[in-house]
Amino acid sequence: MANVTVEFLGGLDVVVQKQRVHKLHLPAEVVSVGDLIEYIASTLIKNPRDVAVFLEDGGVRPGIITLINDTDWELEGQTEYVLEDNDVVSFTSTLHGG
Amino acid sequence: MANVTVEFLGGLDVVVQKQRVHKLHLPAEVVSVGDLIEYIASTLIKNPRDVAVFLEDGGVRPGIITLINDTDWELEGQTEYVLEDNDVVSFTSTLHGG
Amino acid sequence: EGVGADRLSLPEYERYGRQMIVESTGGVQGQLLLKSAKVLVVGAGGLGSPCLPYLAGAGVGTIGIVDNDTVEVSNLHRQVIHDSGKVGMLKCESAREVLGKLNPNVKVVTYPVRLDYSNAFRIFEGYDIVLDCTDTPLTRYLVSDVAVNLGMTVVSASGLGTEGQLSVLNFQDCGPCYRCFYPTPPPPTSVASCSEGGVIGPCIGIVGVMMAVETIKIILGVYTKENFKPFLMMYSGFPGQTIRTFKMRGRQPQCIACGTERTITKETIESGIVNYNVFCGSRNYNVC
Amino acid sequence: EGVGADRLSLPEYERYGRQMIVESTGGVQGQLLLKSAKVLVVGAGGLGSPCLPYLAGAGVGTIGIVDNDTVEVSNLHRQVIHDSGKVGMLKCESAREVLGKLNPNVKVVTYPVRLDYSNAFRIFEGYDIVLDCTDTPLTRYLVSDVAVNLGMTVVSASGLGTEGQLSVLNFQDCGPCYRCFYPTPPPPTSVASCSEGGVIGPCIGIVGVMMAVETIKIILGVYTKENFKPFLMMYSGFPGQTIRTFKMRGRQPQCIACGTERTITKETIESGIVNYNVFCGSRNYNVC
Ligand SMILES: [Zn+2]
Ligand SMILES: [Zn+2]
Repeated sequence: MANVTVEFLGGLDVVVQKQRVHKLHLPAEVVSVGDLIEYIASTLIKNPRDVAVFLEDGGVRPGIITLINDTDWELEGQTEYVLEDNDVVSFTSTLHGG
Repeated sequence: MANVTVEFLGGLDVVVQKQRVHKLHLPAEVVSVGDLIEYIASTLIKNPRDVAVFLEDGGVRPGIITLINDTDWELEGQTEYVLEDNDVVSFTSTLHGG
Repeated sequence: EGVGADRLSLPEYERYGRQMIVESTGGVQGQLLLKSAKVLVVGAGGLGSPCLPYLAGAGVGTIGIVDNDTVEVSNLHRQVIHDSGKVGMLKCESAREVLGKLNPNVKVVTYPVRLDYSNAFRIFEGYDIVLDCTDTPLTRYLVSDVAVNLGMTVVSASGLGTEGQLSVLNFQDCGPCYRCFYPTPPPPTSVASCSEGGVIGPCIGIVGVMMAVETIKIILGVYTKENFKPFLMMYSGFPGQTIRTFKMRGRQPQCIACGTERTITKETIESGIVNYNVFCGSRNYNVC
Repeated sequence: EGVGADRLSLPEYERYGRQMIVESTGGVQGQLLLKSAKVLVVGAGGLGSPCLPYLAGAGVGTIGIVDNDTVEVSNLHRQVIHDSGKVGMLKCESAREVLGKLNPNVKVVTYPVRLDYSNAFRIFEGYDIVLDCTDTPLTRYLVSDVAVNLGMTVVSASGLGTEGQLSVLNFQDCGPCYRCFYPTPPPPTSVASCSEGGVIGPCIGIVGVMMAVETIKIILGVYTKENFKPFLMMYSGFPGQTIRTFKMRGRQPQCIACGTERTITKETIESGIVNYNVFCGSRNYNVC
């Protein structure tokens, strides 16, 4: 039911048709950020091979930072965080180039 | 009654004790941005000589850009704009250094 | 390394390869746009210093530099294209030397003159884009007015202390100009109280490099008449580093430079009827 | 120009005057802090190139540069401290030459070696701050681990394409370290799909100059144990230029590098027990 914005930064947009920002109207069963991650893997990522770029062992792949309203999800309850209307969830790959 | 944030950028904070951001709880008679400008001149600016840095002929001095919620006030009705709770009004001097 | 303007040599592919593979540059076509671009940079100081090497490095084909100042030791904390051995040398020549070594494919033209109403048209003509890296309101109005008359896009920036501002003006001859934003010049007396503000080198440096990013975007066609929205970016370095983007007014119909009934024309500028000296108070304008 | 570290000579006043009058620098006291600061920069590439001249220009007293790479033509669109005449030269020596000319007051020390577990402590010791301008996860973990063991603050940044990231790590030996943010190294195989991403010169350039701003703030004491909040800044150059600042986790008690039961120590690093080669897959990591 929540309307949330999901962003894929740091080159991670390759897994979602190069579209960095997605405005989603979530179905009722997507309640937490954990649910959202499953929803992204099953719905937003079209190419099954790309799922491994985003997920590892069911969780967000190491090297990807997850942010809820510009705050590290570690400070917000990680997967347990309950989504609210207008939340912005961002995933960013760590860049290594220098 | 409105709670607004007022910012003085681009060196303009010199007129308000070097404090860039002021969170104001406005009295009821301050309704429009025009009222706010008078309020700033009469209340926030402590040194009367500094008023001339901020105002000229009763209006905001040329060279100062006024923004309402990060948008040029020319697009928002200038002095006529009616303030709402949580509005951010920013004044920025034009910089010339290069 | 060079070949004609319509193709790239093997050494050019090698030199620009790492930027050509970035999707937003448009690959070979984008590189050819850069190669045929003519960019005029007015001022080789705190903004021009960090901007110029990135324009040359990216392969902008022709770069003009206008500056009649000479290098001083007190410039070097921020004007890092120059060096202590070049104190007393013209800044435009100092910069030309650096760019020539960085990328010999780039044609660098220098103008060791003070830009004024009588020489601006002659200098600007033939360039596509002008970068305003100057430090007085006088030149800012002049650069904008001449660019409007020649239909050139302006990347205009400034910096002081720990802050900077950047705008793209007269974009494709339909965006707002400097006078649309600032129809009335600031009174010289109003800025006295914060004179001698000084500047942190890398703070103005970031704004200079941001100018290079905007210029490259303009050349590559990232901005179009359809998607361009007038803006003013504001960088702050302290206490946290931020860029804020303000949405700005469009071209103003009543603007005397770009509006429907213009009075600022090549003729009125060159004949001295437009009085730029009104901005030339005795005050130091590098302030607020 | 130089005098002792506890005062400024007249030529130094002249050179730094325009930055000393900026209130946030703290005037003479701030300039003396810069003069006595010892900053180590690991990597003289896309980030180090624009950062180094501003550190030298500002008067950072001692600058170390670690890089065993040599200049290539394909670097020059973004590594603008070098030039075409220096192709084949060690990047650290090329940079030293430029800094020496820019500001002869600065002591520049070069380390033409590849940073690894066996030499890192020897190189880092004696410096106050280390700037991570490297381009592989291996070195990022190593720089952070060694800095934590020596109690040094790290300014860590990276860039690719049109984006960049910047963070201050192990701030005053109480902020989070690289392993607090990234406890598990990324699997080499996961980043294959966007290999060979390329980079826009001024985009990574801005991030490099931002590193100089952060370093100067750390030296000047703008950040304190009381006001410092862990952050990750993210710069994007296209389509609009933005800096976003993400609020990040603090130091993690369970972190194996900086936590309460550390296993990453000088001994385990130098003996090779900490296996940094796990990050050394065959994949190109300069990617996403
Ligand atoms: Zn206009
Ligand atoms: Zn840690």
